[in-house]
Amino acid sequence: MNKVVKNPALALAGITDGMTLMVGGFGLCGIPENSIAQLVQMGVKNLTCISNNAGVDDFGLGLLLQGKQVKKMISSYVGENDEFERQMLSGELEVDLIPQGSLAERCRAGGAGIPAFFTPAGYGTEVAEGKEVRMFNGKPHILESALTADYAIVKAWKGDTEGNLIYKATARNFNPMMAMAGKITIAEVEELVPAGTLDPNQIHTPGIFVQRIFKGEKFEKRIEQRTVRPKN
Amino acid sequence: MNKVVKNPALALAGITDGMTLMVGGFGLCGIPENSIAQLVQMGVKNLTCISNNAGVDDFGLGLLLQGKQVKKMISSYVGENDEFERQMLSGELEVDLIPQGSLAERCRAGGAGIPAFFTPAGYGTEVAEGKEVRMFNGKPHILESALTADYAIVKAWKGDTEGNLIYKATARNFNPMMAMAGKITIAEVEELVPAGTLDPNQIHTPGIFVQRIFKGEKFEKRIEQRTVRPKN
Amino acid sequence: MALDKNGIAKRIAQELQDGWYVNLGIGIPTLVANYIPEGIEVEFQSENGVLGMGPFPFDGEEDPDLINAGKQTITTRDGASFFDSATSFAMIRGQHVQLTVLGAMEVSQNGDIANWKIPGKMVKGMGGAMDLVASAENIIVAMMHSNKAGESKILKACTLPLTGVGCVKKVVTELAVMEIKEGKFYLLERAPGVSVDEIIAKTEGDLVVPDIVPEMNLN
Amino acid sequence: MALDKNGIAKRIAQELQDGWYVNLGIGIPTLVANYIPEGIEVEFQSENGVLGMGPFPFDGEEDPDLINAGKQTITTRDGASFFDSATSFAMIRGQHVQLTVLGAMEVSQNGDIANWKIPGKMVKGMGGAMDLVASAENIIVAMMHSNKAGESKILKACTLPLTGVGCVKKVVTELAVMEIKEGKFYLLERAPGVSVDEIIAKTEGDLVVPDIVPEMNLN
Repeated sequence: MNKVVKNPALALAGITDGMTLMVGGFGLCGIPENSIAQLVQMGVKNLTCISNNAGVDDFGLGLLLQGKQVKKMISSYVGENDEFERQMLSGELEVDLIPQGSLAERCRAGGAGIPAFFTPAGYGTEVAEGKEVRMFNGKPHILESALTADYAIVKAWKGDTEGNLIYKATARNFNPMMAMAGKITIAEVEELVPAGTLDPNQIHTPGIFVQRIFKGEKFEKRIEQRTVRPKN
Repeated sequence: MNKVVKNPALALAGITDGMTLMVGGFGLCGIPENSIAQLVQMGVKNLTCISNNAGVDDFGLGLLLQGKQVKKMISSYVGENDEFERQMLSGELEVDLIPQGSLAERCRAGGAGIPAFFTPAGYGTEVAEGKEVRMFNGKPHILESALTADYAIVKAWKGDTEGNLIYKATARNFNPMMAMAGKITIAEVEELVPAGTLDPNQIHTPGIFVQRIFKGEKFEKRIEQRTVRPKN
Repeated sequence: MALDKNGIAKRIAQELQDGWYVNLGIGIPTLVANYIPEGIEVEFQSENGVLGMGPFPFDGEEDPDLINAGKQTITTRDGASFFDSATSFAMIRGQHVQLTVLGAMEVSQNGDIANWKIPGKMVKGMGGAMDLVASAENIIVAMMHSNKAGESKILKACTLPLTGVGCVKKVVTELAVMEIKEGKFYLLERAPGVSVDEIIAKTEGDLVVPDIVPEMNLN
Repeated sequence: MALDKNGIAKRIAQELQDGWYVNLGIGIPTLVANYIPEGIEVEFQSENGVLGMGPFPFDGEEDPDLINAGKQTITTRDGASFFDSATSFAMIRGQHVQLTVLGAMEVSQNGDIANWKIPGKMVKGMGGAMDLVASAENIIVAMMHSNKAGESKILKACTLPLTGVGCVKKVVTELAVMEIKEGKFYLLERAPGVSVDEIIAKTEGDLVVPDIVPEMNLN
């Protein structure tokens, strides 16, 4: 079941104006860089992007914001992106801010066929407005619904020809749940190996969740907050 | 944060009559054999056991049934155990049969602080009796609640002193979710290694979910349905 | 002549499409894996936590840690993966599995299925069947047309406790291939040498019979 | 004298108990990791998917794939593990993390906290804060007693959009340690050299002051 495509253009074929995309990553960590560059090149507009962050002004999803390709962002934290904040405060950009854990769980729910679940997060805040509240174990919870996307675009460390994926360190973050929740899921990987190479015990995302896979040409992997201690 | 205990007796200390236990495994695959033997020896009674299966008559949880130690079983499939069926049909044993996917998800929910979720499984059947029904995407779903346990007892292949676990093949099954859902989680492992030995990318159950860990003395690993093809 | 279990499996295997992920239930469905048509590739999922099942192991090479949902020892193919039960049912509930094949005690003309319990007599539990039938878009039931007493199991309404409601799309028995739609069974094919009259006689549910009912082609 | 940020972190570190899993928010809370009392062992969780965080990397050894929730490059200790965001918040929501330390713009006497939004001015998003405060049994807020304009941030009621309701149990500022219970702030300790009068003056919320308010011991 070979799912390999040659390049980002073939991988992202079918994405058109107005679609909903999930994009993996946390800040600039574990983002599908090559696919984002391709989205910029394709010039698709009016996208709804579900992604924990919005990148920085000149990298990650920030590039789509710069090009005014995004109609709506669904995120938990956008603090590192001035252009985002500007577009949001001016009303150019629709923004749905969601608690990070609810965002992760809503993506997983979307992939797992769970249409809704109760969580305590956000009770008593703006996030709960219009949502059903119910007590469990003496504590109020709100009902949150599943999220899905026309396309999910994720970044993995290693992948095989069947679409099995392994992530590295904290570059895993939202990628596995988003891979589950895309109607079509596209994976870009640093290393692409034949099926049978990866240990079946150690697959993070089973290939069933991935429809297309390609080897990214180049990964810049920018660091947002370089923090170090001096070598003695 | 050393969580190692020397033997099953120390690992299971604190389990008393009337408690609710989760026990990992699927059939006889991936079951905590040494802990079950210890429960038999302890003679604790009136247990509520949450486990996908009930073992066979003379192995796995079947041993607890034989000793009449179990008041109630919460399972999805009990087909391979005659004593179970006898006790259930005679009314000696309370049984709550749950769709396997709902059982798995309810354990995960218990561990993840999700008190309830909607699923389509069981709608229109006995399982849905008394449960809230709601339509999502034009399809009826029922509300299922989280499961937790006083103690969860799981079996892993490798574990480290911090309680990180790695499972082998399909012996993983319910163990990871049950590890999440126990107020106290006990892991028995085939191989116990120092912290730092296992690759942090490849941990199936992070140590935060495990309170006590011990190396099982002996694993019989009975096969329920030995199916083979002849060597040519 | 009525098909045997392998014949039923062989006919169902013709429904497989290239690139599909497939879940096979215990019993006849398991046999489907032996008849994958040439030129297509499918992956088998088992709900206890494996994708990419291969054939049974060679004698002496069984691994007790590697079984399918029927608790049978199995092997894996290149590209296989293991996962926990919650993830496994995420695949099923989330409709990532394209075809589910399972057995049944009864099927009704509105697509209800009963296959887990005979009150007071047999209670094995539903296992993963309720999740599978509630979620799968494409369910084929593999079953015998009648029970041992000769009573039809292809019914107007199920008499046993249900596993799922309005979910079965297709039924393959030793006698016939039937589609379920608009509250009726539609006879699509008959087993080689089996008469339409025999199928009508053994079907309690409403059966729509076209003028020409082709024989299954099992070659 | 009022504490600096490190002083606040040092005082909070005294609350750590052996064997705890701890989540530290961005800002002052991050500094708590530098002051773990001798003889106790704690593990730090970061909600982007790591357990067992170590110190910052040596210059030149940063790994862009290894960051904390503040997007800072980090290292891991022996026994660390990585996991996805859903599992990470399963740990948090499921109350497997024993202590959460986070910053705040405002805290009220019934335990409400606001730390994610200033309408029309600043909208960074709540990140994981709403999940953390809604779930943690044990939340300590690390914050300054007043804002830059000199107005108290220890209030009868929050004026900014809330992050969570009735969840904060303890507040440590540059001036004081306060417990929140029964709808009031209880003054437990004052910073070395800081007068009770100054704390009273800078606290807008109802403050219960005992006869003797010990100084923090930061040695």
